Amino acid sequence: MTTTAGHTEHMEHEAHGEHAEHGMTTIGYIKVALVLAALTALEVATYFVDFGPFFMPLLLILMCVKFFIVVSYFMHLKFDSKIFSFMFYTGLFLAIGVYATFLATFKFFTA
Amino acid sequence: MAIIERPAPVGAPALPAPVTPTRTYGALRRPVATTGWKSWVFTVDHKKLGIMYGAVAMFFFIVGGIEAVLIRLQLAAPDNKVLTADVYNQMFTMHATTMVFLFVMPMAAAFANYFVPLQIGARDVAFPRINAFGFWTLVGGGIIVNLSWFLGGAADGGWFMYAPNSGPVFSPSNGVDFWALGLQITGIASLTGAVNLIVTVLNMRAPGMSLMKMPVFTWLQLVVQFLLLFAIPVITVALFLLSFQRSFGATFFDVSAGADPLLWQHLFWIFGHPEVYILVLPSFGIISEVLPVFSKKPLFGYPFVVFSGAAIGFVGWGVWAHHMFASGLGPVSVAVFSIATMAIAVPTGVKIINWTMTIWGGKLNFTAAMHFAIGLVVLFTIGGLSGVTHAVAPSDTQQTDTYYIVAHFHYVLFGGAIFGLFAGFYYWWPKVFGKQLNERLGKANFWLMVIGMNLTFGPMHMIGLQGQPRRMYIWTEARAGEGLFNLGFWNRVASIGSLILTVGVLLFLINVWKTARSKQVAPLDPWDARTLEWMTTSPPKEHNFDAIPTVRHLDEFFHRKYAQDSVTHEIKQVSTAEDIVRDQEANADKHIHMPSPSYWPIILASGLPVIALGVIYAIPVAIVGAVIVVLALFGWSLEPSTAPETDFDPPASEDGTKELAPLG
Amino acid sequence: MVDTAVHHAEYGHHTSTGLSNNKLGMWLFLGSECLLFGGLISTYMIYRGRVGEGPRPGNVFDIPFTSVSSFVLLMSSLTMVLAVAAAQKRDDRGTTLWLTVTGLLGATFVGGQVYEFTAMYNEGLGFTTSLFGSAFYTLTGFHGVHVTVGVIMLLSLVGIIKRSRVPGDKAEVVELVGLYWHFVDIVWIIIFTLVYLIPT
Amino acid sequence: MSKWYSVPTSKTARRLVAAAAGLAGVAFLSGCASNAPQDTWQPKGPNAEKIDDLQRPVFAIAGIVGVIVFAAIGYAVFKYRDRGQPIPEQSHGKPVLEISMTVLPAIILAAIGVFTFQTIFDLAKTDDTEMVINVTGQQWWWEYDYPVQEQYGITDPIITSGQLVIPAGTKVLLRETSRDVIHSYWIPALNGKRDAVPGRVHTLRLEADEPGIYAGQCTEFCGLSHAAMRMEAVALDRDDFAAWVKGQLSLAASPADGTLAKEGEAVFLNQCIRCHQVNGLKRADGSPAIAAPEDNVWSGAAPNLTHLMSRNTFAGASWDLLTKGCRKDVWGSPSQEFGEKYLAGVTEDCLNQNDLRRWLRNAPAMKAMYADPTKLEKSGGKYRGMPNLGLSEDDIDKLVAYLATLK
Amino acid sequence: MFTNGSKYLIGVTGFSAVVLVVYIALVDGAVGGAVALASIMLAVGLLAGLALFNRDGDVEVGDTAAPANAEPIGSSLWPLVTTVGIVVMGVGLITHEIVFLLGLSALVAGFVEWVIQGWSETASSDRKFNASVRGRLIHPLEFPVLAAIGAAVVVVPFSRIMLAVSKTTGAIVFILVGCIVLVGGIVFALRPNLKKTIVVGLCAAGAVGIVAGGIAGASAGKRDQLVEANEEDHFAHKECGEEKSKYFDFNSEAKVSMRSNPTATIEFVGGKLQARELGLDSPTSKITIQKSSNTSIIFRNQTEGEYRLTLHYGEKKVQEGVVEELHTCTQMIEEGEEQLLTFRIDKSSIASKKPYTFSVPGVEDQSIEVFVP
Repeated sequence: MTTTAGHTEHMEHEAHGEHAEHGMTTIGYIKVALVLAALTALEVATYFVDFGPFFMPLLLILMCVKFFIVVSYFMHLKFDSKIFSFMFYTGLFLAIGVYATFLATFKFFTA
Repeated sequence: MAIIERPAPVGAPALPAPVTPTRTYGALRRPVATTGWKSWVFTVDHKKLGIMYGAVAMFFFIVGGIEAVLIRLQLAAPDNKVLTADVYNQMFTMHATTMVFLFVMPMAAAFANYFVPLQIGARDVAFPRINAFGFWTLVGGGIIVNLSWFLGGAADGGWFMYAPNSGPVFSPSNGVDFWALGLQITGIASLTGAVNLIVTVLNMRAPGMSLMKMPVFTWLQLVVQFLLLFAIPVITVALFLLSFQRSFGATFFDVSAGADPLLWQHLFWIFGHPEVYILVLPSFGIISEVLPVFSKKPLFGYPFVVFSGAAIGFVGWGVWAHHMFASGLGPVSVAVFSIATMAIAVPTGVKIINWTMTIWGGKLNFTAAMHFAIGLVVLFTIGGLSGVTHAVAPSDTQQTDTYYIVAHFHYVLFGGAIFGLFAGFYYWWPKVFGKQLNERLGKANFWLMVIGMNLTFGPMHMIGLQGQPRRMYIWTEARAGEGLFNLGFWNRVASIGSLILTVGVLLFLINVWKTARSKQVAPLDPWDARTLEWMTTSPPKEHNFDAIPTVRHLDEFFHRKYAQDSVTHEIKQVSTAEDIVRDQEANADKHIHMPSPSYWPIILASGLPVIALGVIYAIPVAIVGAVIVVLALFGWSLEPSTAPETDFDPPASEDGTKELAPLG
Repeated sequence: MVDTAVHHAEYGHHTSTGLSNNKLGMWLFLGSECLLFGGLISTYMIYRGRVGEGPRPGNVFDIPFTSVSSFVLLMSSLTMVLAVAAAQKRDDRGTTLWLTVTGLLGATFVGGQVYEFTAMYNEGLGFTTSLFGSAFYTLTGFHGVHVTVGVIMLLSLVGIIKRSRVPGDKAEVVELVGLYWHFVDIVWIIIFTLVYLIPT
Repeated sequence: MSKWYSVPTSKTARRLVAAAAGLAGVAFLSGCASNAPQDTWQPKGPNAEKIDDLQRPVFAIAGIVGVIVFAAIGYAVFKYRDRGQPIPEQSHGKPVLEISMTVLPAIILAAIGVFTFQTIFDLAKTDDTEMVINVTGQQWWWEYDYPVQEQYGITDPIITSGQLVIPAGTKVLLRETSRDVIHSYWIPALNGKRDAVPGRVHTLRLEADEPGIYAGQCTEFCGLSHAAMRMEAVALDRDDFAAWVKGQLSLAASPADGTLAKEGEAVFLNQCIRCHQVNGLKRADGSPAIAAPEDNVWSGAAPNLTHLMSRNTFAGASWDLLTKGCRKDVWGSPSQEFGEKYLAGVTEDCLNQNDLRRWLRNAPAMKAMYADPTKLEKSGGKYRGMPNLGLSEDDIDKLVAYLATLK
Repeated sequence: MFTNGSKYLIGVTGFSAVVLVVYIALVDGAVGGAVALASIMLAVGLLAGLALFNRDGDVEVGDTAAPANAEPIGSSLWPLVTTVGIVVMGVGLITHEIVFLLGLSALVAGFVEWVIQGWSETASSDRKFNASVRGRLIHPLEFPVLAAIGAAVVVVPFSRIMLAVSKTTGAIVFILVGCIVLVGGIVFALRPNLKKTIVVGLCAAGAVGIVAGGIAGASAGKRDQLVEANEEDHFAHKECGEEKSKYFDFNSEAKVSMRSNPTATIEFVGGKLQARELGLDSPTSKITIQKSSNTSIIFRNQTEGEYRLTLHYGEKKVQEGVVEELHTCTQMIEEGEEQLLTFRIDKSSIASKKPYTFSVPGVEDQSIEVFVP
């Protein structure tokens, strides 16, 4: 499975061996940074403005969006080999799954 | 150890004399020695490191074994007084810690280090200096953990070190501090090793070796390294919390501050359960190599073994709470984890079936390695089935923390992990040292170990089901029951068994000693093996392969030796190992650059125990350690991975001494 | 940090996957770090409401200040990515410039954290005051140590580049440091939301 | 080459199979064979029976699977040993076989899973509770506290230790917690174990079918004397239980003046009262004597000795208060007579003077405890366990006489 | 055969060993100093060992004695740094220990650099080579130390400034500093041909600015609120009365995160107080709590308004004649919120004159009796 992936990755890598072709220009980076800044501003706004029941989900969604923007664009994961994504996301989702279960055993189940 | 002190390797090509630099080199010239102690201490060669890993692990196996025998002597009679309660508690804590962290893990790392690069046709691992660092870090961690014996008593909270019993009030000696810091250090070793081996397996494979053409041992090691990569940080967090509490007054496990002792249990077992597979999967890998070779058949269902290995690795993350069925998690958690635990029995069962089917219809050759491999299948099955009985949570509440559990995991870890490692010793000894271990002694070794192991751990099933809890420094006649076959009887049998087991292990050491003294050289391919590591000299040259092979098949080496007659469908030998190696040497790669040895790994590694001692005794010492670490890190980063051109072996083509090693 | 088995003759930069060993290693390390920070965050999540006799999160947190902190760290991610881009264009001046800027922004962040800890300590939240205190300082302190290590890496990398003492591929070294730096940033994104913005 | 390591391999096969099968058989049989007090296969109450009903089939299935696997391996080892046959076909497996061999165990396990699920929730029920007892663990003994429950005659709370006394045929709910480290409460004949965790309360159902005494042991490693932290559950029928409650509610009477026991009371007031409470005990000035274990012991508790002689063990149920013969008489009595014998308590003739005196002379020498006064720095000067009080033989004589009056 | 470099290092090692012995003999119980001296000795000893181990780089090749054509030894900064260090140390002895430590660091740094420079200059006759020898040894130390100093120049002064100014000003200062750094970067990036002197000048101005600000901040001390908070230590004593407390109830928070298996849950429902003990299904007004046991109770307010739960558990004799009432409480919380209360009761309620109770301040006739056996 990964073997074939490995080979295609290899070709891809050759294709954008020149890093300038990562699909991002300086302006692009600045735009991404501005989006991130705007999202952070929105997050901070929740502290001052009451969002009612949307408060929690909104914050969590914003957090995830920011996270994945940084990972995808600044860390180039979107443009880089899928193997890197596999390495990182395995760790990330394993962490989320395991720790969420672990917290759940504290929160919900009593006896 | 006899392992290290081998004479100049037989069969290795004479290496060129070290090149004298053309000009005066200043301080910290790269070490270039190829002989003598410097060539070992500063080496980055995966094979030398593998041997050193093995030697250190063997040392700790003996230490852990002595601890085990002392435990059994104490339990040989009711209200016995061989050990005091205090010493006994230290003894079982350190027995488990030593066996898990300082024997099985390093020994598996020894095999991984030595054979993974060879099996995938690489010249070395991806990060040779990190490899050396990992080894020396392990040594440092092992020393710190065991130093506590001489500095006021070892850790006494059990290897699981449940809070709050591990807190400063309940464990007032420094033992737990040494334990926690030592394990953090060995954790660093495992983590760096994991990164290194994963990159090696993914990036350094010989041309044509796709993932699904990789030997199973390499595959399962890959799974193990992923488990380590993700499990070590979890225990690191737990140990950090514990160290912060003990050394800096944090309140993480202080119940009077409102702490929840279950936090430690979760963190420990989130690490602890994958750890079980970290211990046993390498051995599964070893016997998945041994069984096919001595059955003259490929591994049955290779993709199933690979995927079930990966599945075990994955599902292994979802079952940790089965160590906590009695901890009071609540019925929902217990039910969920109970079912998940049963689910993991399926991929494990798949492996047993595949091993059985591998020998089914084969042409079995009962060497010592094969004995151990089949022994593993049988004994592990017993351990696996007793495992199913306590996957059933209500049943587990009767069995957990009794000797039944001790029996279960010793069948899994002794019958599984250690038998696999022994199979590996007998199978790969000729590869590593160019000499075969004595087969006759080997079989005696096997039978003594099987008998000893079953006498030691078999009765523990009975002891546990009759209600004797674990971790008790004494047992009493009053609770032993009536009749001849009562709990006391089985305790005595177990103690006798442990002595037989000791004799078995001693036999192995005698075998090693005899083999080291023997002059008989092993043939190039003594077992008619199937994988790449046998496609070079024994022991392999520093650069492993004269020419990197191109891989076309799973079991490439076998397919180079044998071919199927297209008419009769009979399988016939078409070539010998000698031919293949000779052919390789004739077409040797022209210019082989190997990474140079370095001082920095061992310096960096030596800084860590200093920090640990500083945290325990005086913070200024820790600062000195930190300075060493920073210095070494930067020295390392500024150092090119290879010494300048002049330090290299001369290009192979100019090497006049290059001759075929005497074969056979 | 930077280490490779050199097999120039056979491999050059060729590996089975075509990917650099160092970068693969770095990503693996980051994957592993996810579980480290996950453990610390979980510990904090369990203990944040357990204040004993000490202050609660709401008593000591200063959201406007922390928001600025987050902005600063976010902007340092931008400058870091600019440094990486410059390094890939073989522009040493740009690389060192943006590395320095990133390092300084990082140092400001650490300075802010030193201030925050001191202020909180004065307000009654010590490391040993309560479970909340222990868990909070451990989590943010761990992150702070990561940032500090990053700052020292960035600033010394400036010196190393100026002295032309980079072993191996300069652009790749900058990229690796960059990956580490961004990771520290994304951890802060999570901490900012889960620790500071969402009250118990 | 193959001659080089030839060993009679058919024997190898048979021996392996025989060893494995024999082992499984012995394990299965001996589990129920001998009469160990903590045997996990001899349920004496509905909760343990539920577990037993679940685990017997599971063991049987595991055993059968084991035998099949060993038979297959044994057959292969015997049949396919190298007898000069040609190199076998290099086949890489049969997917259909593989998949069916994966599905089969999955189905078996799913079936076990269903019953497991059911039993887990059955055993966690708390809505049918008939009686509540709070159980507190500490290094290295158990304390039981019976909250007021008028229907059983418990008009005032009862504190006791070592032996848990329950009415037979009654659904008792234990609420467990701990004062220091994690302990685990386990009476194998009545139910599985449940950890007593400091800062948390866990529940455990107990119900005994018949009057009798059921042994148990702390099963979570709890430090130095973990091995000596034992306990018993004593089931009495309703009437006997009511009598026991009545006895427990009474206050200790001061011995008559001039007796040895009276002198013992003075020794007690001088030494033991620092930690051990005796309800009804008064100081010389007539004020009630209140123990203050929280000032002396890390866990902040020491066993209440008001009715010491109504229990027949002491020091964390590590030693018997009864002499060997009397113990045998009580433990071995049939369930109809058991209540009467237990309620008789420890009479003068039955008192195990030997162990009790040894204990008073130097407790830490008998049971490992952190009682060395020089090593209490980390616990703020507080003991963990009973220290050596340095009593004279004379004092010990008096004390024993006094303790014998605490019925 | 020792080179000058090795001799030097061995000499220094020996000297520091002597100093260490003298120090231990003369100064009583000063662990810090001894450790510092021991570390110096170890470090220099290590260097000496390394030098010997490497035979000072193949001494046999020659030039143990400086050849005639050796270039004259260049100027050195380090004697000056060392001297300055000594002076600053002296000043520090009089003024403040931080100054002393700064001086000590300068002294150690100058000394180490001096030693290594001196040693490397005698290593061979080739200056370039000598420089590379020095680099191999000292760069791994120089780079991190300089980077750390660079970071500290920002971190320490900046945090002093932040501590001195008010919260709002602090946030603005923080933004400003961030912006200045960022804008500076952008300016330098857009003007690649800027003169080096200007760049250096601007950077130096920035550094001087922040250090000056830091010194000003440090001398101004912490802002008043922090000083006050530190002195009053609001959280050391809970205020459990009926009124809302200024500090203790400030920003009270209202959810119990991740807590299972508490001893009991106490609810204030519609003006009535009731307890639910874990494992018992019906609510009660009497609960049992184990003596000397760390206990957690969840308090849930389900009545309109803000209430707190207070536990009274007897009295404690502070000194002869002075009795202190023992109580603990939650913060004041609004309807629908809950809090955790963790406590430990050491005295049995039997021995107490007053009953132990849970109650809600301001609400009469509603209490839960606590029995502690």
